[in-house]
Amino acid sequence: MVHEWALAESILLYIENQGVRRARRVVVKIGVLQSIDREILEFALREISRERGLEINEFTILEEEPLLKCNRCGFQWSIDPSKISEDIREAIHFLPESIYAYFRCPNCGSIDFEIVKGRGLGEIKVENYE
Amino acid sequence: MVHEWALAESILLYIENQGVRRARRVVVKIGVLQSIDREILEFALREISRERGLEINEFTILEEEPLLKCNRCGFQWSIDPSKISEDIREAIHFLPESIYAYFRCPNCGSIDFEIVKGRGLGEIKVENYE
Amino acid sequence: MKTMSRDPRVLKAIKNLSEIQRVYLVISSKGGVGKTTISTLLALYEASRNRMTGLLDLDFVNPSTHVFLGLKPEELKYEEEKGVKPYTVKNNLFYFSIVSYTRDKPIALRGREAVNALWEILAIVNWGPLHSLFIDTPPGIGDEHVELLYTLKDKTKPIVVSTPSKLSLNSIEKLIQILKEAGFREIYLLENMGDGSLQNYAEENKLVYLGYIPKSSRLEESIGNTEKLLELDVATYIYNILSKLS
Amino acid sequence: MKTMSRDPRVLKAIKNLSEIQRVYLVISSKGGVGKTTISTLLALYEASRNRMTGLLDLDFVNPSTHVFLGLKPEELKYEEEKGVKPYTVKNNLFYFSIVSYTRDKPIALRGREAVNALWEILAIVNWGPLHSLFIDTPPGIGDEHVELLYTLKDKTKPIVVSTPSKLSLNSIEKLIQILKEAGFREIYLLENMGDGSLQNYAEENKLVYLGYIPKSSRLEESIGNTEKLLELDVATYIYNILSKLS
Ligand SMILES: Nc1ncnc2c1ncn2[C@@H]1O[C@H](COP(=O)(O)OP(=O)(O)O)[C@@H](O)[C@H]1O
Ligand SMILES: Nc1ncnc2c1ncn2[C@@H]1O[C@H](COP(=O)(O)OP(=O)(O)O)[C@@H](O)[C@H]1O
Ligand SMILES: [Mg+2]
Ligand SMILES: [Mg+2]
Ligand SMILES: [Mg+2]
Ligand SMILES: [Mg+2]
Ligand code: NI
Ligand code: NI
Ligand SMILES: [Zn+2]
Ligand SMILES: [Zn+2]
Repeated sequence: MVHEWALAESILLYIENQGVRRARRVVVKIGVLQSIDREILEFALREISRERGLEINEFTILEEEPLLKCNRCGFQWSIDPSKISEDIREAIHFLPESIYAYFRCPNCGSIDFEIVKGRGLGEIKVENYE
Repeated sequence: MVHEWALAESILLYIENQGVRRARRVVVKIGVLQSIDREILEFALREISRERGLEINEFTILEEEPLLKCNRCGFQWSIDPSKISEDIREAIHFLPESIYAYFRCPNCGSIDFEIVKGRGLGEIKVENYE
Repeated sequence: MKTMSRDPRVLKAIKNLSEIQRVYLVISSKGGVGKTTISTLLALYEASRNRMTGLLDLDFVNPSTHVFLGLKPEELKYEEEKGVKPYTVKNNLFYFSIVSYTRDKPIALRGREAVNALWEILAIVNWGPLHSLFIDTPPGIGDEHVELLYTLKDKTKPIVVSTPSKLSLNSIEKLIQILKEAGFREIYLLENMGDGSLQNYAEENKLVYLGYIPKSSRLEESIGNTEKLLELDVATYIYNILSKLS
Repeated sequence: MKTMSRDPRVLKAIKNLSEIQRVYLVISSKGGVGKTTISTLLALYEASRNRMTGLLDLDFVNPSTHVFLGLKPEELKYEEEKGVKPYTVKNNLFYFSIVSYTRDKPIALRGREAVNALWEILAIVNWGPLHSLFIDTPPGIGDEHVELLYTLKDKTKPIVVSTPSKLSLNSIEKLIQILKEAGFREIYLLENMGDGSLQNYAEENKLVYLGYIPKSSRLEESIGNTEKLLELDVATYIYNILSKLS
């Protein structure tokens, strides 16, 4: 499961695109649904930063619990990826929208629900040097 | 332009569906984009209330200015329906999504913008008797 | 004080549709299988049997039933009467399409906007007491379909259109599963541009087989002319299907 | 402190696509005109000319290029290497479809979710330095199209597919206007199931006419078998189109 590199590169391209080349800290929110390996992600962030000549002192990776909401009955729930079969977990790891193939609203059975938060790559904050 | 009746009936069916048969006041937010005739709407609300045996002392219709936002360049703007040609105003009156046929982002020309607010029938508040 | 959030127009939409005896959703996840052709022809032929019939075009990005009926966007006008009344195409045939408002100019709707348009239309159009309403839908299974299927489950019957081709079958198999999951018990299958070869498929999948319409050699030249459309080479197949529907 | 909001994956997607010499968006607002057939055949034939070629299926609700290629969802596996590598179908032909993850189970995606899936895929799939990538797209002009057209305007060339039928022309006219407005200067037109009758139409509308592919009597039976697909009766038409593309 090493596509953490692709996400790390997305993050850094994005930061660079905003004109940032040095920062005290970069805080990245990652949804738990995607079962991102935080260590690999952090390693990739460091490696790619070095390659691209970015100076970032610290990366902080915050995890966000998944929150799903049914558009039909309003029911809200979460999914714990560590409790689902490996096949499906891996599909969701690469493509969180795969949940629509495997899950239904636990309350009313509908396919019409949405991922409110905790999907994957979320907010990115850059704390610059003062 | 008397489809205000259809919207009035929507509002009242909705209120009834929530179990309300009597109320001190019903406050309805209406987006200006749809050029709803407030007098006709209020008249229709009273008439249909009577027909359906609903007791509502007062209707308050609040207008909401249209706010559009470009998904491409982020530009935000408003449309004043009183300043557009009658044909197009009428199309938007019946179907606010008609704007996608006639308008573009004034900043970047894109078709990819959204109606953030002020589209048409909005929030409905029921103030019950204490 | 009470603040509410579900869309009020939905209830009005359901009330409007409740006046209609039969509402058919002509649907297929695959594009180009004939949804528009079928919904227009079924409406046209049903009206010719002296039944009050409606045709509603909900394919906003690609509305084309008006092309079939030979109607120019600018000639489509709806009378207003506590909402709008559909356009009378001919005796017994009532019609609504957004091209009257958009003038058939290009629009690209995000799903959220399409859903908004959907409820506005279903809330404001007063069909009156029709015998049948045929609803043409866009291809795919997107925002509009999900809204329609879940909200109008008890008010509509789905007519799934498919050709006998592998790609079409692979596609509608998934749609049918979604329909079953959503709670539709009676799902019609209409085989278009076929020869009856989907009858078995229908039975195996517990669908009500409506019959088939062969490829018509006169269809293309008849588009835009309702007289010609009513005298198609495949007319008997269409009447046959209508008799199974009623 | 800086907080940002645009999607970071877009930049990575653009970087990935920048390694590819030509990226073609096979597109049509009308369903069933042959987008899937054309994108698969162009990719297959281009690869057979010894060019590194990619095929990407972005029709999430109705993915069907794998059916054409005869691939079962469960046999599609992507190697991981700082992202995922596309599946090697055969010499020079690289492939990605979400069916490997969804197992081709039914899904109904809201527009917002489809866009999310789109950027995830474009960001994580490392195509490497291909000569051409053909992208199959869903019918209509919805969330996915708007995203792709505006964001990848400088990276992709649209191949609009149309049959000569009135309904198809009425539909793509609007798509073409949207493409022009979005800033595409070179728009290809490919006539499918035709006989060359759209050449004039292309010239009048300032489109680059790529030629036509006649109706093939052997296509249906060849679906799922790449050897047979490479020996279609319409092969010379396909090669002809490829030579105009390069
Ligand atoms: N039974 C038929 N015989 C001949 N042509 C048909 C038949 N059904 C549909 N067509 C043609 O096939 C094409 C696609 O049909 P259409 O109704 O637009 O499909 P959809 O609405 O599902 O996209 C059109 O050109 C139409 O005229
Ligand atoms: N040139 C052709 N000759 C014969 N059949 C074709 C040809 N092009 C497409 N088809 C058939 O037409 C149908 C629709 O094609 P498809 O590629 O699925 O269209 P789309 O992706 O635009 O919906 C399929 O059954 C396909 O096999
Ligand atoms: Mg259609
Ligand atoms: Mg969609
Ligand atoms: Mg396709
Ligand atoms: Mg859509
Ligand atoms: Ni991984
Ligand atoms: Ni009015
Ligand atoms: Zn639910
Ligand atoms: Zn803009």
